[in-house]
This record gives sequence, structure tokens and C-alpha cells, in this order.
Amino acid sequence: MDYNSMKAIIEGLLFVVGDEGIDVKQLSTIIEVDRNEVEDIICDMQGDYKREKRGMQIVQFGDTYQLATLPEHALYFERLVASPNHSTLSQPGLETLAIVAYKQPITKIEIEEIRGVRSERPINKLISKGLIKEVGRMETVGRPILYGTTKEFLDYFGLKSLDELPPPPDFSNLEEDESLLLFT
Amino acid sequence: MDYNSMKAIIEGLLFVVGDEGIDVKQLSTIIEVDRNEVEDIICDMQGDYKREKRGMQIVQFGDTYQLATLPEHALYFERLVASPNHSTLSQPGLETLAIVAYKQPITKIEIEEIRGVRSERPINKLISKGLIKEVGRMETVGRPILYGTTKEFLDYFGLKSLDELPPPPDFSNLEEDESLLLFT
Amino acid sequence: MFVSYQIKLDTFEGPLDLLLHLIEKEEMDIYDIEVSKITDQYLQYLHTMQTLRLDVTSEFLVMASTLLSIKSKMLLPLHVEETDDYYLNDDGIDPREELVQRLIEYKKYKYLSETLKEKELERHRIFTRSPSDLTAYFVEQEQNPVEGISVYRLFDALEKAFIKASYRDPLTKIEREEISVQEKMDQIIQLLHEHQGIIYFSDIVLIRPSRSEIVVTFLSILELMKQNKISCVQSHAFDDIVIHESPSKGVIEHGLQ
Repeated sequence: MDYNSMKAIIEGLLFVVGDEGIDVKQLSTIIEVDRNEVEDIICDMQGDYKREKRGMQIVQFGDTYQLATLPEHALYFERLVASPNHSTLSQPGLETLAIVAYKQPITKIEIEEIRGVRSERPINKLISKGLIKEVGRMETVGRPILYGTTKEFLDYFGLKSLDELPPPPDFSNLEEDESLLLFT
Repeated sequence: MDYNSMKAIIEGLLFVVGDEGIDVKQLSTIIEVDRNEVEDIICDMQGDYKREKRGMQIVQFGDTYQLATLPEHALYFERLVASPNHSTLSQPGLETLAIVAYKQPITKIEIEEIRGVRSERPINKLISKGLIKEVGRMETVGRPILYGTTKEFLDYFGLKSLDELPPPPDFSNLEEDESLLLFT
Repeated sequence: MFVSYQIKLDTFEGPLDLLLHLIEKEEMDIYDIEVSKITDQYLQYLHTMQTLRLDVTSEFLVMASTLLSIKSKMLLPLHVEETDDYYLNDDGIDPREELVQRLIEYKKYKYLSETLKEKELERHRIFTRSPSDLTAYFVEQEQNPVEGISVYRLFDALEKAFIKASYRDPLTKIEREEISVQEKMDQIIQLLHEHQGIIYFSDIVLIRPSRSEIVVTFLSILELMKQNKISCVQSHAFDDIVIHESPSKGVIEHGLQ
């Protein structure tokens, strides 16, 4: 199969999977080339899309790729589609999610200790939205559930991997006068 | 707006509308050029797609345009649906499927009321996996789509009929007398 | 029929959030909290919540007792003499230490949730599409999409969904109709202008007396106080709150000399 045909097939596959995305391994099996080559082709395609000023881009979360529109065209799509993506998370949801993202795996009790309030509802809501999931049990009394983020979490925030999370601020080492500025 | 930007925006629009397609009039309103020009641009784009050996094509039904895959790629889509990763159900998918299975026929709004979150994505995924389908329309304002499980759903779970599903959990009593306390 | 509404004040996620707000408002150093002052303000706030018959959850009460306990520890005569550190206990630990650590930890995640919010909004500017209906491509020996998932897991999923639905906040629907804090703030300022700069709390809530409206009104007042646009006086518990337009702010706004 020639290089351009592979590009076309990958484009077609990315198109049909939509927001579900497709991972390197699947692409590699379907078009029967090895994973590194798949990654190279996609990288190349990302360049093509930019150079040819196409109306879409290939974005990556985890090892999964998907087609998406360009942020600068947002205005035109907002006129047209009520995207299911567009319900934003509530403050309790975001706080809970931030704690899970940075401290995973983590139990409900630990989340509640940090937030200072019961957190069952935001946890359940995040599970329903597919942003966090059970990742195991803690080997202590009661074997509490441990939560972690999902792949959809990365997609939801447009992150390639957890390493792309913004670095946590360090409020503890600050000199007193500096900290004053931060807390105003 | 320059010609290439218009092409990019049209491509983006065709992409997000998916299988519903978009008609000339809508395109004309959104990008604010007249209908003849829209038709010319799309005709031009159809040429680009062929010449550049892209993985998609723009097809036309009456006044409506939509992006579609190429028939010669069918083999790869068959491999896609057969690939093991394509089949895994996420928690939101499983939850949505359970609700459809037990409460069918059911509308999207009713599913969302039970789940407490928007459910467009899991519903679409379940359709693409052949587990649920449109089974009719509700005779109320807006005629919302009713969803039900498919014959394949029964096959996959090894059921002869829906009667073989385990009896649904009964929460009717709890809802009345302060169920809150029980689940804390 | 009496319905116990589970209203939570939007701006405060819990006692830690409220405390951070109070500390910031007073421009205190988080490492050197004036416990006595903060405790008074905290209790006052809880009191106002109760006056408005808003649900004061147990977490708020637990924090109140924590604050009172720290306050009393700090009032105890010191056993250790000749020390610069005023507030050290016998064991050399500042009674505020644990609370400060919790506040800093919470503040960290509150900050991170804000950065996530920005990422969320950024991501929402790009769109994708639903997967295509690929059923046409299913071939004879197709993969079972629910391989390994038993019908009982389906049942479990439904059960979980029902349980979650049963304790979902009954106010979700009302929240959607709520007017925003900003709108309410504008209304209050407008009313103050119309009434020579003095109004009663009861005046503003009587306009539309739904409970969510009360919450929004209350939050608007807190915000206006924070911005020094108004001041409030409540002479006795359960008395009506008198709202004054802040004179200095008025002068600036109207450009008077």
C-alpha cells in the first residue's frame, strides 16, 4: 500500500470513529503497519492539515487520536450545533476532579478530607460523565474504592497525557510577605 | 473572509454535522455568502478531495451535503468494527445501555434524567456498536426519538428475550421515604 | 407538606472555602490567622445562614467547634516563658498549625480547579462528531461488543444509576432558573439609588420570595460588601438587616468632589 493511500485510510478511520477516537494499536492492526510508522504518518498528516489550511486537526489524548475542528472557527459551529460537550462542570465537580487527577489513586474519604465536605455526589457525577473511575481497592479495613481519572478525562481537558496537567502551585514554601500577595 | 478560510469552515461544518448533513441555505447563512457561491465552493472542494486523494468525499442529496467515507475503504471499516478495542464499553456506555434495556422505549431526555448528565455521546456510541436503535417517536412536542435494544443486544448477552433480564431493582419505596439517609 | 431543601451556597463549597474567603477579605496572612476575629466572623456567617433558614451542614458546625477550640487554646496562659513565639503550646506546636495546613492544601486544589476550568473552556472551543453508524460494516463473525460483560453487570449498572438518581440534588431544576448574582447585585444597587441609599434585606427578598432567590440575594450582598459598595447592620439576632450604600464608593462613582 502506498503512503498516500495509508493517509487516506487513516483519515477515513478517524472520520468514522468521531469523538470516540482510535488508538495507535487499532490503527496498526487495521492498516497492517507497525505502530511507529502509524505515529509517523499521523505526525505527517498533522503537518499536512496545517499547511493546507484544512478545517480540521488531528488531536491526541493518551495514545488515542481523533479529528476535531479548529478553535478559531468555534463561532461558526456554535451557531449550528448544541454540542453535548458543552455542559461545563460545576465547582464541586471541578474541585473533586482536580484532587483525583493530582492525587490518584485516592479514596472518597481522602477527597473529603481535603475538600472539608461530603463528596459523594460530585464523585458519582464524575463517574457518570466517564471522567473518573474505580481503579482498585485499598488494602485496609473496609477495602475502600480507589478512584483515578479515565482516558476521557484527558480528552475532556484537551490533554495528551497526565504529564500535561498544569503544575500544582506551591503555597507552603513561600516567605510571608510573598504569600500575602498571593492570598489577596 | 478569504476563499481558503471559507473552504476550511465549510469542511469543519460538514464534519461536525455528521450523518445529518447540512443544506446550502444553512451554509449560506452561517458563512454569510450567497447560495450560488456556496455551491461553487463545494464543487471546487469536491475536486480538491479527489485530486488530493483524501479519505473522505462530499456527497449531495438534494440540497443537503454531507461528508462520507470512500466505498473502497470498506474493508478497513469492517476490520475496525471487528477490532477488540472498538467493542469495550465505558461506564457511561454500560449505564446508558442498562437504562435503555430496562426502561425501553425511552427518550434521550428520560435517560438524562436518570443519569443526571448529558448522554448524547454514550447513546451514539451504543448505536454505532449496534446495541440500541431508534424504535419510534414519542407523540409529543418535538416528537423525540425513542430508543430500544436491538436483536443483536439479546444475542450478545445470550438472552432469548428481554424477559430473561434479571428483574429490575426496585427503588420505588426508597424514593418516597428519605432515601438520602440510607445511602450516606 | 414540609420539604427540607438542601440548599448550599454557591460560592462556598464548605467550611474551608468560607474560611479562605474570610481570611482573604481581612487580608490576613494565612500563616498568622487572627483566630479570634475570624472565629467571630465565621460564627456570624453561620448565624446569618440560620436566620435565612439555609441549611447549615454539619461540616460547617464541626469547623465552628474547631475554631472555638483553637481560640480557647490560644487564650490559655503560657507555660513556656521567654519565648518569642507567643502561641506555642506545651508541646511547642502552634494550635493553628493543623488548620493552616488544611487551608493551604485546600487552596491548592481550588487553584488547580480554576486552571482545569480554563482548560475545559479552551477544549470546548473545538468540536468533534459522533461516531458513524457502522452497523453496515458488521460481518458474519463479528466481535461481541459486550464480550465479558454479564447481564448481571448490566443490572448492577442500572442499580447504581438508580441509587445516584435517588440522592441527586432535588434543586437541579430550580438552579437553572436562578438569576445570577451579578444581576441581583445590579438590582440591589438600583434599589439603593431609588431609596436614598438605605434598604432592608426583607425589601429585596420580598420582590420574588423563592428560596433560591434568597440565596442569590444573600450572596450578592456578601459580594457587594466585599467590594465595599454597601455596608450592612443587624442590631439583634433575627432582626432585619439594614443595607446602606457605602458613602465613599458613592462619591467615587458619581464623580463628586
